[in-house]
Amino acid sequence: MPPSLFIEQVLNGFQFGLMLFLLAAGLTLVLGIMDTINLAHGSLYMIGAYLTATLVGVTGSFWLAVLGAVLGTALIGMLLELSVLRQLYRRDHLSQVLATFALILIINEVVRMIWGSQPLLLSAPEALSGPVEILPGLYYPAFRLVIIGVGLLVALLLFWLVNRTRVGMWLRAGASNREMAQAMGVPIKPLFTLLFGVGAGLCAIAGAFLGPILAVQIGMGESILILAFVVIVIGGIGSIKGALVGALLVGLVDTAGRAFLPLLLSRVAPPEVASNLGPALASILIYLLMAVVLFFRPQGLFPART
Amino acid sequence: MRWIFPTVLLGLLLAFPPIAAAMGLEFYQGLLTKIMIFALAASSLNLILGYGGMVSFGHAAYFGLGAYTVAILMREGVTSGWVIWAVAVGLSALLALLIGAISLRTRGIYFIMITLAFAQMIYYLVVSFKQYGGEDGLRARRPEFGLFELNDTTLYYLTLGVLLAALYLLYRLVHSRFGRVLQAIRENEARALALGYPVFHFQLVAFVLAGALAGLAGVLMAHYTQYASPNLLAWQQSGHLMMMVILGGVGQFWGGVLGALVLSLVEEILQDLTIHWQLGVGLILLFIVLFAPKGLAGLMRRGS
Amino acid sequence: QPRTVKVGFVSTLSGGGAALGIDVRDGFNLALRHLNNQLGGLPVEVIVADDQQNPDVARQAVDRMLKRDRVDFLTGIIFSNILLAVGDAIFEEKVFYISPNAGPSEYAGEQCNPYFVNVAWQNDNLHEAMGQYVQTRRFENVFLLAPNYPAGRDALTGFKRYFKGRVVAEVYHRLNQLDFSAEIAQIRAARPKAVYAFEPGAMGVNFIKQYAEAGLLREIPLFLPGFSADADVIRAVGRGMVGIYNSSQWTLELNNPINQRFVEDFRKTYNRTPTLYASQGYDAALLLDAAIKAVGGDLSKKDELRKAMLAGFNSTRGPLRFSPNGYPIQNYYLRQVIQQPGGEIVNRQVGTIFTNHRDAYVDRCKLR
Amino acid sequence: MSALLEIEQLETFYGPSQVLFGISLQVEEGQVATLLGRNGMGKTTTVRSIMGLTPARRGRIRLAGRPIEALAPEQIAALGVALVPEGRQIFPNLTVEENLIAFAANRNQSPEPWTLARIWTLFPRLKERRNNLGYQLSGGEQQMLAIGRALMTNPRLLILDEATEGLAPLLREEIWRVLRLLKENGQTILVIDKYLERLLPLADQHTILERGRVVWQGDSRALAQRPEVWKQYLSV
Amino acid sequence: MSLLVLEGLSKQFGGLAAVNNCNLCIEAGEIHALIGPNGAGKTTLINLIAGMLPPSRGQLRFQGENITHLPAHQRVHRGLARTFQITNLFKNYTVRTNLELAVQARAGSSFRFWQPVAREKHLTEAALAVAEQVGLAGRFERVVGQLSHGEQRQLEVGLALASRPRLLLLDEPMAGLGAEESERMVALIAQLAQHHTILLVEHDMGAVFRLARRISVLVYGQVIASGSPAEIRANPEVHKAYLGDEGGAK
Ligand SMILES: Nc1ncnc2c1ncn2[C@@H]1O[C@H](COP(=O)(O)OP(=O)(O)OP(=O)(O)O)[C@@H](O)[C@H]1O
Ligand SMILES: Nc1ncnc2c1ncn2[C@@H]1O[C@H](COP(=O)(O)OP(=O)(O)OP(=O)(O)O)[C@@H](O)[C@H]1O
Ligand SMILES: [Mg+2]
Ligand SMILES: [Mg+2]
Repeated sequence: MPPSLFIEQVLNGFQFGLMLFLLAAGLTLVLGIMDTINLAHGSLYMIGAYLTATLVGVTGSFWLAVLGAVLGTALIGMLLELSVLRQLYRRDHLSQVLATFALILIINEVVRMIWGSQPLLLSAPEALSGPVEILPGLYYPAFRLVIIGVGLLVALLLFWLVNRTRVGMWLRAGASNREMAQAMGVPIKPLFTLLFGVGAGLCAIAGAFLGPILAVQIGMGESILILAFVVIVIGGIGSIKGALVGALLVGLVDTAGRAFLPLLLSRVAPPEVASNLGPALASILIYLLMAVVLFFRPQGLFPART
Repeated sequence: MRWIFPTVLLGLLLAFPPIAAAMGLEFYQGLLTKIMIFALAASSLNLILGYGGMVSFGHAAYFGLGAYTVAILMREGVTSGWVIWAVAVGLSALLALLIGAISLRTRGIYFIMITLAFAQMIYYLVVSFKQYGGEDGLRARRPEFGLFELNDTTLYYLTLGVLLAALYLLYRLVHSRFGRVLQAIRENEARALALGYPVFHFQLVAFVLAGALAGLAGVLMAHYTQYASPNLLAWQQSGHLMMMVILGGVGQFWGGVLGALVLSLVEEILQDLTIHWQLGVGLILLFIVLFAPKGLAGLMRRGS
Repeated sequence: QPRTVKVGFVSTLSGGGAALGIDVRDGFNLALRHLNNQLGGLPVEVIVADDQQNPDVARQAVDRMLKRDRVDFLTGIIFSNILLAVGDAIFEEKVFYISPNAGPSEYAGEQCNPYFVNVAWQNDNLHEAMGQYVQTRRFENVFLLAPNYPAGRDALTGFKRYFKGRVVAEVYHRLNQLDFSAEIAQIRAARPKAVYAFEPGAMGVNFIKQYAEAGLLREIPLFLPGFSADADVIRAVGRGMVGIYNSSQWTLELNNPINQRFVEDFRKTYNRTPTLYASQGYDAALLLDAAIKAVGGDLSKKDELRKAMLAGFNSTRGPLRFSPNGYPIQNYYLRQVIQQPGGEIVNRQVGTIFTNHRDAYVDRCKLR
Repeated sequence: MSALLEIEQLETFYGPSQVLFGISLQVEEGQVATLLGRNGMGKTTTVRSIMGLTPARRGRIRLAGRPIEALAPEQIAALGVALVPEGRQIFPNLTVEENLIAFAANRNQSPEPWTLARIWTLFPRLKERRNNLGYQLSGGEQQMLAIGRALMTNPRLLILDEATEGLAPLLREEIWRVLRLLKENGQTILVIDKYLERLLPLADQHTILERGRVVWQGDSRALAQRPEVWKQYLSV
Repeated sequence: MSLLVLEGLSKQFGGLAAVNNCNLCIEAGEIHALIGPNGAGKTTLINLIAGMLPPSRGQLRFQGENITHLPAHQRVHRGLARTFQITNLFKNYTVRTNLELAVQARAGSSFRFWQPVAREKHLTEAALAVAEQVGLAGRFERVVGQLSHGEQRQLEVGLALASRPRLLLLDEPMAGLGAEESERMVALIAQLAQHHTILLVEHDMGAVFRLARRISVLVYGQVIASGSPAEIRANPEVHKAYLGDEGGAK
């Protein structure tokens, strides 16, 4: 295998992984800290992408659109927290599943009413739409490089926020014992609303940057939500580090599976079998990864202590 | 007086096919068949989810496996309905045994996700066999049962019979020693263990039983649609079954049945009224979670 | 008062494949408007349902139409797997299914059925045409790409039926995958002389976009079946598509009055350029109209209806005939995406690849 | 008016069941006061009501003259009430040091506030474990941490609810020593504990609860002279 | 022969040896108290004996049988039962159901899928007998969550008792009890000692010195002293590590 192919595939894995991280980070914070399963997380991702696509049309600038979408989605997220999710903190996980699933249906339909059934068009900014030469002879789409940068930046920021700041300590304290945190003077309610807004904003970033690569369409959040859950479960619920490691693992394994597994299989198995089984195994790989991780570490790689 | 309502209901169910035929309502007979199949699948899930506290997000695996067993065996020339049923239920139980044995090491959300992972693996494996239709699914002709010919009407009665038998089985089960321990484990696992209960075995037995029943539901589904669809195996299907249970009432005996009935009917009715029917479904679900914490069964119990 | 014709229209109207279903529906509706909302002189009632690209949902909708609404004809399905899931139920009720798109090989060969007529093509046809064309261009080798599902595999089989050169690699990816970075890296590393990809619906848009963004379009020519290079994809991808060759049974500039009226009115009504899907929807209605007219509006004469349908009708592609299995016998054209002086990007007919081409399975069908 | 904490006719419910039936008590600035009573008599509930965790349904609570019964727990905490709760309840996923600094403040405007350094001198063992996560501590260390965490907010009123439960004898003595130290520095304290013999010399005044009602109130000398009160309400 | 023998038992949590090469014998019929500073490893030791944690090293023998690798539930059937330091009950069930579950566990054969358990009279009778023994007969149909803390501690002992164990492992039964409730608990334990061997972990020295026949002192996971109450009271090491000057208080 030529080294350039290898490097390119690793970059692909990183890029995919870091986008998953943006989704997974919000999810793991909400789940780990508020102990709330929010299936509508994927809907916020969709809203972020739709807002970006719309704002690009209005402002003509991708970056302005991203900014607007992040703020808008964060606002919508906070409204959602205030109106519905707040009622669910004290309820069991299954009620949360049903309620947030209902939210998915509602948000999907509302988006359909506003934007119609057809996918929206969202393109990378003109300046980033071509490839750049990162190593002699190795070209890589500029936009994807930007995604890698944004993902790493957000990961650092979040890690700092959660592990090094007072607000981070409050959040973790509130996660393990909400009542006691309040008794120590932490204003839990606004803090959780804010956290939910941050999670929604992260979704919007993911939506804005994945929109041009994937598609801006209704239901875009659901299958990727499953992947985000896979990521946080592998990493250990509630841990930013876990989410990052899990996301990169999933990104790399998935890319490697798609890129190399069929090749590998075709060397060892008859072509008929290989071409049947290759794509199937590639699709299975991340689930296999999760099952294996959980078999040996039933709490994920970096269990956050609560 | 308590028996009047069930007896009338059962009478209506028994008399429905001839009435439907006379009035040109065959479509609704089919709809009822489908609802009963989902009621069976959802009730099996309710056993582990509601009574056992095991939130399996992979129940579609058994459901779909049952359907595919019918399709594949018919294709391979096995046409005896009884044999097909036995094989399908056996395979589903075996699959549940494997998945359960590994998954029951984990708890909580990790359990939800690992059961999902296994179901996804089954999904991708099944669709990778091109000779079995791949993503297109596979035709599943109706097998021979010897005693009767399987048509839409006999299938209706067959499904009704299976559902009633399964519900009776489940009823006895949850009120038996076994059922009580299962629920005790859900309430406080560490305590149950300290009392001397082999927690893992109890959970696994329930898990396998639920898998087998879901497999049977899948068989009926294949008889109903005459087609094994990969969608039966997909995670959305698992989610759908879960929604039925939660909507109907987790750990409430009639939860699975009520959930299947109401969700199917709501979908059916709203779909006819508006293209934005999912909005209606969402609002109804949200309303129920917020105002009926124990699902419809809990609501009805409170009402009566 | 004459009875009405009830037509059930089940199609993919939401999700990634929605563009296709919407085009077929709009084409079908346009034809009805041109026919004064009548088919063969009978007033028509169309019942529309969205299958969400989900076989179970489709099955439910079809059941409702057959058993509750008692439709006379069904049409509209885009994807073969959906059609295969509901076909048996339709044929069992002895209701005709007029396919405006999906053309699975199953219904062309041994399992062919008297209640099935396809006004579009057999699934392999456009790929066969492209295989033939790439063969005549004498490319040394080619890289093949398709989603891993039966239609994807059939597509590449169809291509290879006429392309005799070397296949560098035949890569199948997950259905409905939207990020092609891994596959594109593989293509770049394999350095083939040409790429042929079957990517229906949203997959096509994304693949072509990403292929262009990776800078490959200039280095390795990309060949596509008409599905992946029609007006809908062009709208989404834009300039990146200029130069791409593709195959189609229908083109914008086909010179007959029906087509000219169709193209003109479609543009006027829907404010966009019609695609081959739209033409197929339009033709489905024309076929129904011709057949019902031929039996004098007596829908109980099933045999005569079938005979009338297979006898052919005047379509957007001119007179269209059918094989005994219900699939069309027709020409396949070469098209190229070009940018017109005004800046508009269109798909222009540049040649004919096959004339009066039949599908490869017809001989296995026992129907006469 | 020098009472820091005033409670009047407090009535508190858990859902439908009433637990407190009109509790009244006062704690003067700089005093150590106790709440005594058998299991389940409402001591913890009283404290939870003061803290706003289980808000009182009726009655008034004033902190330095200001009504606080309608405030949220975090607002009450911000006014300078700190709780060492029943069962320690330290934050298991924060390190020892984080447990201490996360809520640090000078709510008492104390000229000589509690700082990390002072806590380290008070509990040298905690300093050794400063980077350990809370759950890794033994019961006694957790108790020290809970006390330190409360002190770090420099409260005007410090509340200790069974701070010695489950502690080994040696550690219990350590806690009493610390409380004496605090009192010498003028800290106002409300304490709940079952070791009456240690509380008598420490505290200035006592309140005994029986089934959610105050049945006896008075200072240490009065209590020491009334063994029949002990017998009846505390079974000692 | 000793009822329970611990040979070189160790439990490592990462770098921390919570129980470190611990040797201990429990004789049939005695009340053996285990005391030691907080974090000495007492609860960990109970968990090891009950089978809720696997040991890192060492052996456990119960009635001569090596039970080191026996799962927890099988140890219960051999005659080992425990209480929890932190109350651990079926909170949403009644006292009756809690006890019936315990009785049923002892009776084995819980894989009965058909008979309605509600009709099994002998389960109820046995449960009621235990309830009387621990003084909860008057609370038989109460939901456990509504019981007072002290009553819950009594039920905690009752559950262990219902499995008719040979060895009863009591982890701080007095914790959180007031003086009066403690007194009652001491009486109950003394009464139980007539039929059961008891391993008692407790910080309430008054209770320990009144009840125990033998006392072992655990410090940093190791037994530093073992002997009669008088010997332990006199041991200066024990005073330094644990008792302070309270040992002589009562
Ligand atoms: N969450 C609750 N729900 C219902 N009742 C409760 C709850 N918490 C406590 N109670 C009841 O309120 C009463 C008083 O409890 P509280 O905890 O205040 O007692 P306490 O004096 O602190 O006792 P202890 O010495 O055991 O800690 C008890 O009868 C108890 O059963
Ligand atoms: N799961 C665990 N992981 C890591 N360390 C643990 C774990 N469980 C206990 N420990 C540590 O092992 C040591 C012994 O704990 P254990 O609970 O056995 O003490 P104990 O003697 O029962 O103390 P106490 O009297 O406070 O109940 C403690 O330092 C504790 O922090
Ligand atoms: Mg208390
Ligand atoms: Mg302990």
